[in-house]
Amino acid sequence: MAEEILKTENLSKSFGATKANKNINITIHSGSVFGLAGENGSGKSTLASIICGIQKRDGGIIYKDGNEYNPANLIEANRLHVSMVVQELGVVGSLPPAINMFLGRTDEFTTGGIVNLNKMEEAANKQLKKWDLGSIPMDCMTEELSIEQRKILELARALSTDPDFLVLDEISQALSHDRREILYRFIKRFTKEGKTILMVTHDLDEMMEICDTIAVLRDGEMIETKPTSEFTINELKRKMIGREISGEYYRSDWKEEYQEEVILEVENLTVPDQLKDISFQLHKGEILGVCGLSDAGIHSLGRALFGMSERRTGKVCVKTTKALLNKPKDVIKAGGAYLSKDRDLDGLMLDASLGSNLAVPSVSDLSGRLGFLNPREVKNLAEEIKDSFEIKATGIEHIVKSLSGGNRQKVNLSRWLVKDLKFIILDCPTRGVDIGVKAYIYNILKKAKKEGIGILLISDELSETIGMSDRIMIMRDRRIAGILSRNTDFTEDKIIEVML
Amino acid sequence: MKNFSKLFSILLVLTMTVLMLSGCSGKKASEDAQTRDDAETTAAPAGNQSEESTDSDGASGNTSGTYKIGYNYFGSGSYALLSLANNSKVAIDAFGNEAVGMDDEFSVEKIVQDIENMISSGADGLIIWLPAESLYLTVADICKQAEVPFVLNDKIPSDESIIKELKANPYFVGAVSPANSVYGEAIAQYALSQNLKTCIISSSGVGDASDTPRLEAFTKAFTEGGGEILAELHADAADAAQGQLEDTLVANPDPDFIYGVGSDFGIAAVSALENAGNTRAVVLTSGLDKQALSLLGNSPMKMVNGDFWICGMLSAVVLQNYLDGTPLKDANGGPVWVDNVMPFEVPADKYDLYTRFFLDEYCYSNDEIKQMSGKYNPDFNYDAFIKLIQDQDYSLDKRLIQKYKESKVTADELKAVGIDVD
Amino acid sequence: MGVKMRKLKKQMILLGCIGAIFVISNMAVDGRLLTWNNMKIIITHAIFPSFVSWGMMFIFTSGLIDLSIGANILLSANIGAICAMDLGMGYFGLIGMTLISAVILEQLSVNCSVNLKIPSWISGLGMALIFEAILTFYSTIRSKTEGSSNITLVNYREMGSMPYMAIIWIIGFAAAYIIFNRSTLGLNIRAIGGNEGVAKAMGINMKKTMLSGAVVGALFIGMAAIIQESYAGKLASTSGLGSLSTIFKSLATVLLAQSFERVVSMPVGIIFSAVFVTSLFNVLTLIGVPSGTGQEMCLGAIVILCGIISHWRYKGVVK
Amino acid sequence: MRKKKININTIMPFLILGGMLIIFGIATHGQVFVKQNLLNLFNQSAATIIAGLGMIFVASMGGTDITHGSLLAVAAAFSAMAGQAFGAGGMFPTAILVGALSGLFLGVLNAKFKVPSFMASLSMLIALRAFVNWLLSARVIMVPQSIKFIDGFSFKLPALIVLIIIIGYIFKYTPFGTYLRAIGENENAIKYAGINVDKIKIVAFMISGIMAAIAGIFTIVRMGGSNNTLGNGFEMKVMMAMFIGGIPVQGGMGTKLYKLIVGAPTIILLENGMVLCGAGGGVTQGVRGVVLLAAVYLTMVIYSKFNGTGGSKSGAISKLLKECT
Repeated sequence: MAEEILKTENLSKSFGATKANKNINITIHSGSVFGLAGENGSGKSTLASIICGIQKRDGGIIYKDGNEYNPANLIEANRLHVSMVVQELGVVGSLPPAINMFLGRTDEFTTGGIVNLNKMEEAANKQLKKWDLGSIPMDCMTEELSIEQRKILELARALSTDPDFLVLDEISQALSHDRREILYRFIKRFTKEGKTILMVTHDLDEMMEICDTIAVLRDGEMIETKPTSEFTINELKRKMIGREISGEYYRSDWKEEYQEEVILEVENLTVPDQLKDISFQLHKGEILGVCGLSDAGIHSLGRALFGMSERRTGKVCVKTTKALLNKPKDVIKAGGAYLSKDRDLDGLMLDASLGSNLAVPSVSDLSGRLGFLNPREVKNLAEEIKDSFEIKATGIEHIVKSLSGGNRQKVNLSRWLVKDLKFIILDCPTRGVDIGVKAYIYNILKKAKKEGIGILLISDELSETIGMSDRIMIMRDRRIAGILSRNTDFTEDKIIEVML
Repeated sequence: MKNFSKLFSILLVLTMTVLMLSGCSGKKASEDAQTRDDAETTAAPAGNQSEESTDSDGASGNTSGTYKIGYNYFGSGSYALLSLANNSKVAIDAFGNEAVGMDDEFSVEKIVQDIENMISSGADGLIIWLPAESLYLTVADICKQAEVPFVLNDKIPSDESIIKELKANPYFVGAVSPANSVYGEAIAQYALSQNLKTCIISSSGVGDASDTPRLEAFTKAFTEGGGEILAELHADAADAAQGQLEDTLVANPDPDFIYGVGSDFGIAAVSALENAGNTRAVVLTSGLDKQALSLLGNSPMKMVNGDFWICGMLSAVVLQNYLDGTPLKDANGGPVWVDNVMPFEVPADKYDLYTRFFLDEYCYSNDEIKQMSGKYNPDFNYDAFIKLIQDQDYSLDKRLIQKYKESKVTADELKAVGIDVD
Repeated sequence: MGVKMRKLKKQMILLGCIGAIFVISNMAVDGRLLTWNNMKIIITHAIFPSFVSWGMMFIFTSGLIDLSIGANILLSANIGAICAMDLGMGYFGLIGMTLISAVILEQLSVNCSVNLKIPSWISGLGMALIFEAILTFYSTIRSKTEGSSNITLVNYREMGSMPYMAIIWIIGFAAAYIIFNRSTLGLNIRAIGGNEGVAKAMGINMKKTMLSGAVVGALFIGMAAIIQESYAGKLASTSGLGSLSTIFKSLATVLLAQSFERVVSMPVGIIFSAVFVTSLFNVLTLIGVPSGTGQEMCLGAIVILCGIISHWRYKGVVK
Repeated sequence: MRKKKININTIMPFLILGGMLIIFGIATHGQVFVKQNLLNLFNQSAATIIAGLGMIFVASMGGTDITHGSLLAVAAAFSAMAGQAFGAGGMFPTAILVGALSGLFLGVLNAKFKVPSFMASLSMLIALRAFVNWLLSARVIMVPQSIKFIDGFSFKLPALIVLIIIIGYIFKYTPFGTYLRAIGENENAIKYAGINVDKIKIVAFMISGIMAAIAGIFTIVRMGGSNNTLGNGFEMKVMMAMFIGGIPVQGGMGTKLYKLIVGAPTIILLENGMVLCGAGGGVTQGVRGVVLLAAVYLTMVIYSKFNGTGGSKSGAISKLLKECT
């Protein structure tokens, strides 16, 4: 076993009344990948950010390389060779990538107060090449990069401080299958050089695959730490939520079943350089999974169906009523709904109260003559949703921003399901959501399926699509590459084979 | 953060002090509110009587101590508007009254608002400046309802029906306004006499209350006299005007002269000509701005005329006479109506004397002003007042002669500028 | 590389458009536009808005929309002139005091927003009212005693006359460009404007950056005040937020530049926009469009037009 | 905790107004409360409130509409002309038409062509003022005496109340109002809820324009006629009324109608009170500035006390400037 690189003793941190970390003791050995597992709000992100000096600890000691370590902020942590890719931090869109990579440290490139951009770009490219993270165009504004490129940029930014201890907080969820491969390759090389990675992720399969040691946190307490080899995934889940997942997690049955009636009919749907000639049918009570590589256009499909993308050609209509769905409001009128991939950006009003968030989709239904909208009815509706979907909040006045990711997603989903839907388009519904809520959402979907709602489940997580769908529609470079049935063998390899 | 919060709290304290200070004056105001009533009971009937019985009421007006007199000015920044206001203030102070000046912030709504507020604050009389024809009756009604006497200062309506209604209003004391048109004409005459045929006009915002009549009169007189107007410019501020002039001088490179309606624009014209390297064109302007005058002679600035905004003072005098119970009445008992206060010219050589007697000290001393009230000077009445205006007693020359009598200036000094006192 | 080419192409198009517009309008006014003398005039008029806009750039970019800038210019210019003339401090008074007071005033208003958490443009309005009030006091008194409502700068006016003005302009541009694009301060300001969270996490001291950004901005604003005071000799006080109209042109300039930021970087864009706006007025005057009415209408139309062009097929939220 | 915060935030505008009343009540020895003066206060704040009733629709979306000053003048001019041509009956339709058109134009610019509302309305402010200068120059158009009754208390108060009720209803008790505030919070959320955001935006701008125009009528009736300087700096007055009432600059759910209705008299009272105190000229303006800052500061302090966060940046504008890039 290599020597200890980082060690915490009785690390503790509390926000107001809630204890985020209680006497955490972990020991991380250099050259290893250390996984932090836990539900949202279990305190893993807090722990990670304390280690990186983003947050101050209340008590306890941290040792790095044997001597005490107490960084005031991320910058100081960087100086001590600790770095982090912060979850959902992002980049400055209005600055070039190179500057983003060295933001806050631009002085290093100044000569006589003037920043030398070329020098900076060289350094940036060197950085990318060094860990072969793939190249990123440097002569543009960062906002022109794709989301994944930006995430990679963030990784490079973290690496540019030359850390020997790197924290990755939920990095992979933004990445598609193939870019994840790049990430894993990088991790291997990084650790081979005797450097260490602290990994925080919701994707347990991923965790089992790449972590050497896994520590499980629950409600800010360290439940167990042991080598991955000694964990089984179920044990891990059990440890995380402290109970056996009630019933099955994914679907238990392995056969394709839905009613004959077609709800949604799509014929040669095409969006210039996004989708090519997509045709399929969504049946009543069917869960139709959609997966593909990053540039396969699965997310564009969602937008296009909802009528959000411009210059769309082809036909999307409700089979029974023959109603064409060209604009979002058509979709809504036809009893459809769409949850975009980016919950916080496109779904929720973060600074607004839970109540107003829950009410938004239904206000038009609630309004009576002269468009009168009775505040009491609105309130009741919100209360009803909150209770029936077990959204954990102090009340409907609770500001959504302060809810956990899981609960936010519940809000986002539940407010649509209370309307009598015919079909719903879900784009990565369990992105950044912890096991508990994940299971809950899957149960909701199953229930919806039983009620005969057609569900289009777009997802980056193969296991999810496999676990839930009746049919899986696999996309490759903007076309449908094939549709697999749940009856026939529904294996990861087979799907990937179609993907590539 | 800390230190700044301190600074901020200081600012807050400052507000409070201002409020408290004004609180004291508020007290005065309320006292006046009581005194006001009897001031009116004495003044109002006096207003309705004909000009014979003055002295008796004069005594009763005397008893009611000082008055609170409100005056308004359209906005800060323009020397013309401010001087007008200041002249009113000088007169009000000279009679030992309390003066309240209102800045209307260049908004007509605020004029009405300010007038209402001044009335609420217990003003005994108002000196009102109105930029728009529409406002006269509105304001007149407000004053009538509040039973507060008012004079119109500098601006008067042209519409006959409005004038008639005004004169019928028992609280309308009088109106004193310059012959704004004469300004324009005077300039036009001068230009034509100098054989200046083509001109560029630079003036303030479109439809400005004081510039427009001058502009129209000038245009009329000048074009009829065979002159040609190359361009007419409007700018909110003098610095903007300079830019416009420079642009225009490209379009019309060779005008005979530039008419700066209002002194600021005259000054701007001078610098514009400098920048354009134009040495031929001359500048004529209205408004006795010290800066404009100082340019006389040693620059393209050839002529400056104005009436020193004396109306501000005269209108205050009219109001004072009313309040003192010695109202000025025309032959048929109507209120004062003067619309011909003539401008006078200040040539380069009289510049020093002008600054000495009109700026360093005011053209009328407090005593002289006091003498313009029937209360202090039984001989002062409507005719005397009208005479004063017709003789242009306020003009530079007349004042200089007066100052000579007070031996503030020697005969030689006056000779030097061509005034013969013997 | 492709991105660079696209950008270059855009820039070429922009330049082409401006050039074309100039040539066409030059024909329209039969050749009086593109004369050396007229260009000189246009440049002269473009310098003040350029400086104001550069100042705004450093303040606005970090999210502080300060509407007190107009009042700031008027007040500090008058202070400078008083020091130069009445207190006989000469050029030092004019330059030094104007800059100093500009910085102080700007700090007052920006601090209100940064430290007291007052939304910046409310604090801007409040401060504008206060600055104007101070100036009004002064000019009311002055008009009594001095025979003129605002001080006139008689001497020390070289900075408002041509060769010097242009030199200052070029220096100002160089400074603005370097500080905005090539200095840590500038980059940090832009980072804050772009994404506060990241800026914080990357250890950028928000408060310090914003305040020092305001200092730099204030220096440019101060320069603008000096130039205008020297050029016009006199900046009249206003009341009732009239000072806002002093910066309308500059505001339009900044907004234009902002709309073309994807094509050329702000400092350059500002030069283009400033020249564009001023030559617009110049051309209209040459054509004979009346000022105070026609010209302002055209300005409004043009700004809106540029707004439309620059946001053509723009995706995303616009407030 | 949360409940408490709501209360404080709710009563804050009232506290400020009350405090002001007390101070001036003392300073002016009760003159403020004289019947005539109270009437003045009402008359003076009426137009501001009416215009605010419109502006709040745009403000709640986080947008900006500063056309009001000039639009008021244009609408006033046209309606006065109509008044002379067709008598009193012609005034309101004309004004409303003018307001609606201007609003429509602005709305389309903002919603369809994605021109930031601050940029667009600033340009409109300049252009419309120029237009009215061209239209009227020094000319004054008197309103027919027959319409003067509008200025009477007995008409104005009911009219104002009716307007408030109508607007209040639209703003608070219809899906439209909800969507407006929601747009202020997160425009995308509403787009993805399948709601036609553009339409809502345009309508909001139109309402804003219409109310400005109506305010214009109430103003000229008061002024006796229209001239080209009418409504100078009016838009800023309305905004101050909203800000001092505590309406968030970035719009959103915190936008409440009563805040405006309390804020307008506060600003007016400030001017009125200072005059009654015998302070003239610049003083009033200076104090107005300080009090504006103080009021907003207090609101902010209270807010952040119970919420921990205070928006140091001007949401709407800084956002829009970013959108400009």
